[in-house]
Amino acid sequence: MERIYFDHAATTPMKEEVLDAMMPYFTENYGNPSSVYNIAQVNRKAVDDSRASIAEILGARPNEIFFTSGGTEADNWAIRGIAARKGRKGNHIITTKVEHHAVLHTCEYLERHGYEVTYLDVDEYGLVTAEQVEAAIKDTTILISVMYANNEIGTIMPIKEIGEVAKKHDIPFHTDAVQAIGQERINVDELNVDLLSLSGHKINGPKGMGILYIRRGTRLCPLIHGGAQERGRRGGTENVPGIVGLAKALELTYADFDNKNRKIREMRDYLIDGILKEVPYARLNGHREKRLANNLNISFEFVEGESLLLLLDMEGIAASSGSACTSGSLDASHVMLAIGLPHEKAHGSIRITLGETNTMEEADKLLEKLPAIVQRMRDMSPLYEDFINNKK
Amino acid sequence: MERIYFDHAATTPMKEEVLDAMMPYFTENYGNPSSVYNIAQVNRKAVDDSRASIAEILGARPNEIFFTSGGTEADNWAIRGIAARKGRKGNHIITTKVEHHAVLHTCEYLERHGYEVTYLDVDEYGLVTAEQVEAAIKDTTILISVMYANNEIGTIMPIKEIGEVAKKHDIPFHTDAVQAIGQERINVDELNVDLLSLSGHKINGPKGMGILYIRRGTRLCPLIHGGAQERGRRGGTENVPGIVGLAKALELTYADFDNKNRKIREMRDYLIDGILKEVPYARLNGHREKRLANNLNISFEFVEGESLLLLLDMEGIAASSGSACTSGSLDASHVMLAIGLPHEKAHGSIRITLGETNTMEEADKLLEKLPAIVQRMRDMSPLYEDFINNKK
Amino acid sequence: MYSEKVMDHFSNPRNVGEIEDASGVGQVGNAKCGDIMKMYLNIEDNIVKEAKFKTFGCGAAIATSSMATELVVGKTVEEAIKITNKAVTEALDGLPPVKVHCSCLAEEALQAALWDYATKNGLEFEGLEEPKEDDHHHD
Amino acid sequence: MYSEKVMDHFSNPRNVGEIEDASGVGQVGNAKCGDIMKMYLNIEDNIVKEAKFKTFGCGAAIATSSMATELVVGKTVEEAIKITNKAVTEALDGLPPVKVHCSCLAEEALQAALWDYATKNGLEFEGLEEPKEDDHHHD
Ligand SMILES: Cc1ncc(COP(=O)(O)O)c(C=O)c1O
Ligand SMILES: Cc1ncc(COP(=O)(O)O)c(C=O)c1O
Repeated sequence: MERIYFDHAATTPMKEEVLDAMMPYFTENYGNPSSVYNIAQVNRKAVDDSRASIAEILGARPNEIFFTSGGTEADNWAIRGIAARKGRKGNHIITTKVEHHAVLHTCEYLERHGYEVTYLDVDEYGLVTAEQVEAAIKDTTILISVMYANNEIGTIMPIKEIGEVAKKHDIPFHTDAVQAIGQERINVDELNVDLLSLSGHKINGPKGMGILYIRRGTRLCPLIHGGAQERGRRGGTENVPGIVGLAKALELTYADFDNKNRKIREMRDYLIDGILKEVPYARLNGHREKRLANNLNISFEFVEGESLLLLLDMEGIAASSGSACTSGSLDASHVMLAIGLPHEKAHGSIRITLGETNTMEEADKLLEKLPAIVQRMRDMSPLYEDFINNKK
Repeated sequence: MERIYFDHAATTPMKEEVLDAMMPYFTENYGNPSSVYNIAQVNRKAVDDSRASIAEILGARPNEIFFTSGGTEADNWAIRGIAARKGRKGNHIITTKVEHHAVLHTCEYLERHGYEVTYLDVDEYGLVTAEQVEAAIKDTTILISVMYANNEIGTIMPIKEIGEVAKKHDIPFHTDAVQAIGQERINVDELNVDLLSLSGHKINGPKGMGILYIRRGTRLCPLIHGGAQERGRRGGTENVPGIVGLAKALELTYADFDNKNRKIREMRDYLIDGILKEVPYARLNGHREKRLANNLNISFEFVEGESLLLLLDMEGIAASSGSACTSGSLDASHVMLAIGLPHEKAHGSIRITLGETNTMEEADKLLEKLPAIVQRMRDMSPLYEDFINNKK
Repeated sequence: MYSEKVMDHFSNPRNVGEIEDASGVGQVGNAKCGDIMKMYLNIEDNIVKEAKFKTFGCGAAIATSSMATELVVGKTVEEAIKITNKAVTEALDGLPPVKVHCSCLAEEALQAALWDYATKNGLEFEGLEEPKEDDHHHD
Repeated sequence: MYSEKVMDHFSNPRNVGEIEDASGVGQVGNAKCGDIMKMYLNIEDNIVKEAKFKTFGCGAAIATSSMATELVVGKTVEEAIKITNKAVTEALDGLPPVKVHCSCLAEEALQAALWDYATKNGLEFEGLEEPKEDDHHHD
């Protein structure tokens, strides 16, 4: 069966060019970049060049780019690194209710260890405002962490405005840009961010590789102590192929960006319009415009998301309901609840996230299959039965 | 020029078989193991199978194996995870003066945050005894962390005996086995360890991959909070190719182990005897018998290690002086000072670490080149000049 | 993630539907947990003649509903009362650990339908208890 | 890590050796830092005619020693005093950041040798100071 992959927010296939770039560093140029001898020089250079290329793309300096084992580590480091700083002026952190678990669970951990965290409410589209952030600031606020774009509903936050508030109050500002990086052009200075997290595997790059951008002058403790790698701020022998692959993936992301971005956005809109037209009792979650180019998230009343996914999967279509990372959990997504969906609708949402290799034929196949699948599940649903009976 | 690699303690070339095992998971089977749909199942299975295979080799249960981004993260997690535990009975940690920086710097960080750390002295061979450990235990001791084998001088610690002491006093026991795993057979039950760190790139496996073994019932906080991966104890989308590669590397390490181990040990002894015979004013650092099969570390009086490395490098021979991770530092190695070497001898040591592809021809080349190189540097050394003048 | 049996019962669920004027109807679960099961039974001469269900829920919830209806048909009420979630799960060749609670729902829906039958007919059966409103309130 | 110039001066160091009855000798550094430099100068008619060195140290230490001896020969004492670590480093096309301190040692060894010459001959030069024992004690 021909397989259609519509879950690019969960992870993406690594591009052949990325693998090609990594290949020389697996078995051939294997030296430890920290070593003095000749054969290690090519590895050190590969790491330096990768760092420089990434810095340029983000509008940063090379020594502001730190490699991590993924977006999750970058989020943890940013938050706990600031929190652990000695001589800090307080213990208060501002974040939102819709952050990724990498941020939320880290904040909850800190709460158990004597920190105070404000989780800002979002509106029905999943948005916070810069005013909300400003209103939450206290004398003791040491960090503001607001995600660039939500991984479930694709809502894009007003990062630039929040950055201005943070700057005005001289509070370090972190943004989790893991989902945004493939869909938005990012410049750290324009955004006024001090800390920014990225992940490789969301942009057709390697898994287990991420970045924390740390603005010069931002003081934070290491999360992973060890050797002198990453200028003493993140220990561990460098994953050279991973670093090279990540830099390559980022370069490729921004090659012909506008063109690819426009196409994906068009496909997204085609699918949103098509699904809402073909399937009754469906609603789009998230904001219509302030939305990642590749994300659509739709709730189908009376049915449960996992069953829809399984039936879609039987048709060869891979999608997701909520965050793939949390599929082990039984609770409805915290994001769905935060935007005010009642539980049964929260459970009945599916997320489609597009990639640059998806085609209009694939979009049409989804539009062809989805209405019947939803109807099939509704025919089995006691909630739908009640609804129909009440209408009669 | 033909290149000879004698720095397997710094890092190792990845084996072709390891790369082959990883290849299907880069561009083809790229799904997120947490996803429900079909195409992700092969990834989930790959992760499960890898975990099971690693567990079997270590004599552990699959749910005691946790994947990390390397040995450094595993060390950090073990120590800080235990330290952060709520309701702990105290704040005292016992370790040694010769640990890797991943352990030492983590302990120093904890000291700055209100913990008490005892750094046990070692003897002239780099050994601590179980008695020393026992004598250091207090009512408040929450963790004992002693490395399995030292990365610089190759000394193997009495882990089993220390494990018995830890068990008797019911204190969690961590060992950093990053250097040992390729040279010694390891069974977690025989050793009485509760936590054990491993790294992929030291055993011809992938860089950026490690393991923390956590004995069932050992309570520790996560270091990296996030999604439900690793049963909620280590967030972050799984590095599937890395995990598969690590499992493969471990399997290959223990294939024909005794045979390979004996050969390496013979080559090591041949080199130790040869160098001490050919070069005057040289001494072996570390223990003659309680020593990793692949490690020799020799101090050459009156000369500095880096110069020796550079001259060896010009002959195509890659070796190391102290830990490659710390080459950014200017201080003499803390291990060399801990075994009581005066500074000038501490600076003048080189480490040769063998791998299974090294040949006797390569060993002979080293024996041929080294004496002249050392002499050349001595002729340039004011310390040697003083020594000769004093002898006259 | 799911066994072949589960996928079979999920994709071709047996006995989906309603029974008009059923001898017993039970609904358990709630939308918060993401699973709601409604079970209809036709009971004649103390034997379950027919079983139907409707379920809002995940793959495991639907498969266990389907399997529970299969297991119950032909049983006496006394036998039906003894059908456990364990039996349902085993008949499906097991469930992933996080999904095991779904099989509890199937057992509970069955019990609720049997309770409904018993109350309507003024009968009492050993081991049959009133469904707890607290845990899984009907909506 | 090192420039070609550094590697050239490291692998073919100029002016290695001792000068018997040198006009000035200076030794700086200590084994703790891992670098010791000893510089010998022959000075005639206020001109540095010959320079030799011995160094215990890393590649950068040896290369800067070598370069410093090259730079100093032919200079007047006044000019020699003005040779800075920056000049030595630049003549080597730079050094890695962690190694820059080695070039300080070369400057200091030169100053120490010039100071020795000045004291022996009862001369005073502007800008020439006694080497600090604290920082880099002779052993
Ligand atoms: C003893 C020891 N522990 C920990 C580490 C760190 O391992 P990694 O480089 O995988 O972070 C190393 C090697 O660098 C080591 O030799
Ligand atoms: C918004 C967001 N933050 C962080 C992460 C974690 O990234 P990684 O899987 O690289 O640890 C993800 C994806 O899982 C994400 O979507």
